[in-house]
Amino acid sequence: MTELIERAGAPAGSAPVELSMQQAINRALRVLLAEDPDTLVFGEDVGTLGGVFRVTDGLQKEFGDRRVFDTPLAESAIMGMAVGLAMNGWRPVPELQFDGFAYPAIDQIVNQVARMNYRTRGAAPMPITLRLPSFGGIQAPEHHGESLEALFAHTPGLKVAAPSDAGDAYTLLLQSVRSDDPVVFMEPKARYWDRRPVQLLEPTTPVGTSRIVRPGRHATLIAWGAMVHRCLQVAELAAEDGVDLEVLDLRWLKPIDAAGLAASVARTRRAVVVHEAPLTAGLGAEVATLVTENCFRDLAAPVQRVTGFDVPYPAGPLEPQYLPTIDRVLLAVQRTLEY
Amino acid sequence: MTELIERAGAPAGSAPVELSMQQAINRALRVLLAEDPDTLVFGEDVGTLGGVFRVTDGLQKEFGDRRVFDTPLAESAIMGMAVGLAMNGWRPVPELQFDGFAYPAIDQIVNQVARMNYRTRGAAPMPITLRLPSFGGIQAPEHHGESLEALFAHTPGLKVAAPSDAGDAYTLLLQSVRSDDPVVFMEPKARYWDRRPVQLLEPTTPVGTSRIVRPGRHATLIAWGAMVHRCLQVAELAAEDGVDLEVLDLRWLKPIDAAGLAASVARTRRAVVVHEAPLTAGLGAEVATLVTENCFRDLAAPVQRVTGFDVPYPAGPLEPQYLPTIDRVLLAVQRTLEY
Amino acid sequence: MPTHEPEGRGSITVDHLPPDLTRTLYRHMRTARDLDAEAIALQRQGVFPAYVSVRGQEAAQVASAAALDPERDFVFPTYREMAAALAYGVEMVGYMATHRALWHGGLYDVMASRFGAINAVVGGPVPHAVGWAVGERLRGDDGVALAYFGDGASSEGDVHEAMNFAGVMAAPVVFFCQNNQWALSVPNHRQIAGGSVSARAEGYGMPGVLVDGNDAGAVYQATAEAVARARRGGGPTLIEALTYRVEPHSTSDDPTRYRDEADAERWRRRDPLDLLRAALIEAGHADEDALAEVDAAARERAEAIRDGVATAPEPDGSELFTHVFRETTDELIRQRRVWQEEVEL
Amino acid sequence: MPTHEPEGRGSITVDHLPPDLTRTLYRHMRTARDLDAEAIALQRQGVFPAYVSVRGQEAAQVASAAALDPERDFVFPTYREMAAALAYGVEMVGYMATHRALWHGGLYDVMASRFGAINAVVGGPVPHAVGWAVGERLRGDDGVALAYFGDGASSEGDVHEAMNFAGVMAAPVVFFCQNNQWALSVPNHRQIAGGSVSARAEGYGMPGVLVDGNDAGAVYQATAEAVARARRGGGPTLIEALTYRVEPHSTSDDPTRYRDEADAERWRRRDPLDLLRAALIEAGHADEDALAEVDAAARERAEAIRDGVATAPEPDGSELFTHVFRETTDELIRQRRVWQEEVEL
Ligand SMILES: Cc1ncc(C[n+]2csc(CCOP(=O)(O)OP(=O)(O)O)c2C)c(N)n1
Ligand SMILES: Cc1ncc(C[n+]2csc(CCOP(=O)(O)OP(=O)(O)O)c2C)c(N)n1
Ligand SMILES: [Mg+2]
Ligand SMILES: [Mg+2]
Repeated sequence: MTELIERAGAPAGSAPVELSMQQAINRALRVLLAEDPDTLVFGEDVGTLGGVFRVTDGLQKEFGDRRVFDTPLAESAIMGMAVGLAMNGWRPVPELQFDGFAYPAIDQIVNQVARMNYRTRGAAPMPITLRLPSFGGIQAPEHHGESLEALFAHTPGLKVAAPSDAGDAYTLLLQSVRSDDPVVFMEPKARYWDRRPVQLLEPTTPVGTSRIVRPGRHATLIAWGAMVHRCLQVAELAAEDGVDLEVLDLRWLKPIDAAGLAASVARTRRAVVVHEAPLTAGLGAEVATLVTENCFRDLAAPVQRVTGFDVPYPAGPLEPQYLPTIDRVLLAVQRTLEY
Repeated sequence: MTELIERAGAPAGSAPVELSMQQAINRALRVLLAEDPDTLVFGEDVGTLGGVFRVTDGLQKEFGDRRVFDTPLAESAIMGMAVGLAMNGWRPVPELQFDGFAYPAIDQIVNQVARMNYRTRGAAPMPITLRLPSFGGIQAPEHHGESLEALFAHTPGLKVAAPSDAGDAYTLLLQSVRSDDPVVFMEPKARYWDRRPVQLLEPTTPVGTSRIVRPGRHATLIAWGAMVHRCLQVAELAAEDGVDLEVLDLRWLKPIDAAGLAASVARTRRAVVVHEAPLTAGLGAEVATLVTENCFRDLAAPVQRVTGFDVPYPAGPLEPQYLPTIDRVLLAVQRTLEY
Repeated sequence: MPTHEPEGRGSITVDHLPPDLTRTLYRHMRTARDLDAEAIALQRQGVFPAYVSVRGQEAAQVASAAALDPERDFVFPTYREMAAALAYGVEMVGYMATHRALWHGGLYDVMASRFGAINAVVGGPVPHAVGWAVGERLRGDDGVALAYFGDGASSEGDVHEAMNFAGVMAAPVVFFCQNNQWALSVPNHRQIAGGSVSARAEGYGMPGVLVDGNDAGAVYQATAEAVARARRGGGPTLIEALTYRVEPHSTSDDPTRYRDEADAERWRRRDPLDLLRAALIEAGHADEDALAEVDAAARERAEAIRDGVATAPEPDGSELFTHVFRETTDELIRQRRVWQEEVEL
Repeated sequence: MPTHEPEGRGSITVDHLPPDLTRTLYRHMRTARDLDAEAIALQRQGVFPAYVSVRGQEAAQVASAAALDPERDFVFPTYREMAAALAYGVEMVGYMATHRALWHGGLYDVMASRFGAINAVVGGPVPHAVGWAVGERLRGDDGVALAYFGDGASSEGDVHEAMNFAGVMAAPVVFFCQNNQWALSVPNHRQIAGGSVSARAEGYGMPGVLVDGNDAGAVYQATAEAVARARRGGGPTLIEALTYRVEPHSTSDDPTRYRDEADAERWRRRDPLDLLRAALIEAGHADEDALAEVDAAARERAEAIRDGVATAPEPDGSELFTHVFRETTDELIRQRRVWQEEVEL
């Protein structure tokens, strides 16, 4: 199911516009609010302020404070309210302000949102998309740089998306909100301000489709969110040394595109998975295991993991030493090539 | 660091006593409360009632309602209170009544308990042991059969233990509570009532030591909690067909005994990891990845995973079909042998 | 601080209510009582793995549910609202199926019943009621959400967050606390700071009502007022119905470990069904003969439900995979094949 | 329902307090004010990635912290308690280090200071205060815990759970809410059902006190009473100090997007430092000359702290691994090697 970046959406009618990811997500929310009067956007500071990252900027003005509204400061109630709204026929798009503040809402997310369709045998679906500014890299205060994807991916009943650039954020958000299943939409904060010409494309590939953002022959780098950009940097450096790296943007962290992973690694015979979350029991283990299960005979080396360390997310000057650096990824590439 | 079951503790002075796991844990709590006046046991219904599984039975009578007490029904406050008690020099041993009701406390566990030592650069250690009746197999109501080990193991700053039998539960609990690091102690509910002669042994091996509960040559079954017993059943059946399976009881789910895993699989060249939690991003992925990283050249087949399905934990009659069955494990053994 | 002694110890009155309503209340309470007894028997016979009794709480549940309109309102229950479900018109074989562990949330149609799935997370469904109610106001409709919860649940953060949200958003929701004085083994005085759940209401700027939970007429009245206020845009109300859990917490529980059974006995004597029966006769709403007929019909219905649930088919194992998502995934299809492979062994 | 208009708009009095105390309050408030300005400047210079100002809240913080005994009590702060830390005697270079992002919890010694680590989880540390206080009573000691939190935090479930625990266990804790009327962009009326945080206290059976948060004398008095009550076994108190966040939420915030700056201006004119200065002179506790000396000393200290934090060394990368556990693990040792390997590239 893997596709090349050029085919990530269609129709490619519209001309590219220069947008940051934060603006592209804002555009997607506008489209969604306009196309479906049942769609609601709410959370802490998303209304009047337009969100701490301005992702919801202008939405309240455009769609009114019935459709876009601020809530009191309580994450569990925000997600609990989303459940009740969904049961009353709405399509909630709540935001939790930062990754680390999803924890107070985990009970509602895991025990309620993820299970209500199952519990009611399909009578009460949960077409909820939780927008969660995620991951690190912006030297923010504590709890503002966390990577919760392993937890969400492990939770039956949730789907999980994590875009890596502005265009794909637009397309994936359309797809997530229109889905009748609950989706955790993890927005890489570190890429919010990255401006580039993007095409605003409708989703055309199924939920769970990864994409090759750089084809290559010698090894596959697998990543999501901001680490895709890092892997592209690595690939460029490696190319200078004649090492031709493929970069696979997973996009969907649940369901995972096992077939897409296998197709790439079957060709390259080597894989490095890169993520910001701590190593142990991170999603990299799942990716490595899937790749190994499907490409056991093809693999020339064990899948390498380059991840955050098993330590709490650190403050400012230590952050760049915690996150997978270009050097660490290059070392892993070298290890897999020399294995 | 792996050891044979006979060497799981020492001194083996005391004669074996016939005990259920629930009684063995009760014994351990008695020892701990008696040896350290700073140790406190608290939670929902642990005092007067003695716990819904009677694990804390008689403790309040013996140690008084200052040392062993009931709290109001609020999991987050229970763990938050544990943090404050630890900062005031106590050694808290809170219970959360069931695995699924740890979710309301996850914020305190992840954002506070696990980080306080780090945040304070060692000034405020958290010698907290969270006792959590865990896993399924008892046909209980919803949220009473969950396996949260992947979440805990992924959380920097936590250690995680999961005993598989009465004797080891005793030893591991002594070790956990005496540790100055926070430990999540996952008690397999399905084994609570399993009575057998046990030796009550002091811990002698370091935190993070696994054990071989059945030596074998043809493949290693890796499990924890109630699934160890299941694997032993599988091994006995397989033995009838001349297949000699090793069973490794992980015991510590964080830190994981990577060396012990590697030593076993280097010998058997084949591994099957078995757990109750859903497949995707379960701890089985970490175990499989560690084994593959360390035994890549030795492995004759990809590590097989036999796990719960990626579905919410089901009710009564579906439970046995959700949990790894003997047949499913046997099929996996066959797959790895025939690979 | 309201006292927790049962008020109006002697008798209750239903003079303020129409006779057909009070007879209906009686019928539901009687049926619930019988069904409760059947359920306990089924548990003893091993048909139910466990059961949570509603005995003694029938007035609190039936009279509150009866004050709602099942055509436009919505109920968010916990795991102990059998009598409310019955009064609200939920299909009861499907409801009781949860106690046979056939399906966690129950097998009734949650959306058609306008009665949420049985929910085992103490406090968890309370914010759902607020969300539903907010959604109702956003659409300009006039339905009211009612959330049941216990005295123990009042300690959970979710209940506080929900009440605050409801207050700020003036949501049409009734927070209905059945204070049965026990949260498993923990009594009110070790659970509720200040001693009263309804006293919390003022801090959220909403009316708080403490009502005798064993007085069906009083419960009906209090709930009807709260529902009417919510319906006309007056916002949320917190009702605390003071009652008593005369049975063990569940069939797995042994209350002799933590309470004096004399206390329970005192409350058993103040049985809500007896009180209502006497009040019906006193008010001339029914005579002994008419009630005997109702009793017989109730018994029959309870037995029919019992038989229905005892013989209901077990769900097929494939249902493990059917309801996880609206749009399933390749991975789940693959796992279903793994499951199938084993079934076919 | 208490009004949210600043009370005693004109002036305040400190006649009820000893002169050395009021001079100390002034000194701390003045120092905090100067340090706050230095911090904002450091942020503009790029030395701090961000900063959260305490301007306008100095009376609420300094006077409440001053009512505690740093030898036996314990403070549980949020991320906006710089003035409280200063008044309580925390080593301020270590405190301010958090704003340079040198270490999340701050670099002061939490246990020696008896002032908890800076905590960014809104509401999260409030139950810690209760646990600490319960522990104090269990040991038979007489320390009091004080938890700071904001108006926004009052919506979090943890704050409710903590208050309920404290009430049930009669824990010696003071819940100190600085109601600065804004939780980032959300004003009180969309945050607090019922309009007042202190009004919640009654529902937990504890005293609730609404105090003018810009009146240092009143804050001191209210806190001292609450601390004394807690110390003598009288249980918890909830204090709401009404003040105003005259600055943006943080240096990253743009309040023009959500509030009328005229409102902030009105509160800026009711500056707690000006009020206290006037009251000191009025009460004869100090004259202009003495205050000028204090002002100069405050400025000097603020500058010294600023210089200290601006030049403090960055932690070594190896500290990533040092404090995760008391007893480290093989896996962490291995990961530290991976880190080292890269450093040595
Ligand atoms: C969040 C959560 N914590 C713990 C439990 C376990 N538990 C089930 S019922 C119960 C007591 C509930 O008491 P109350 O709210 O008064 O309801 P009642 O059982 O009296 O109807 C407990 C602790 C649970 N189901 N959910
Ligand atoms: C649990 C949690 N949710 C969200 C945030 C993001 N956040 C930081 S400060 C803030 C507003 C807090 O308002 P208040 O409690 O009134 O404190 P103040 O900033 O006014 O001092 C928010 C929403 C957080 N830090 N923690
Ligand atoms: Mg109760
Ligand atoms: Mg505020």
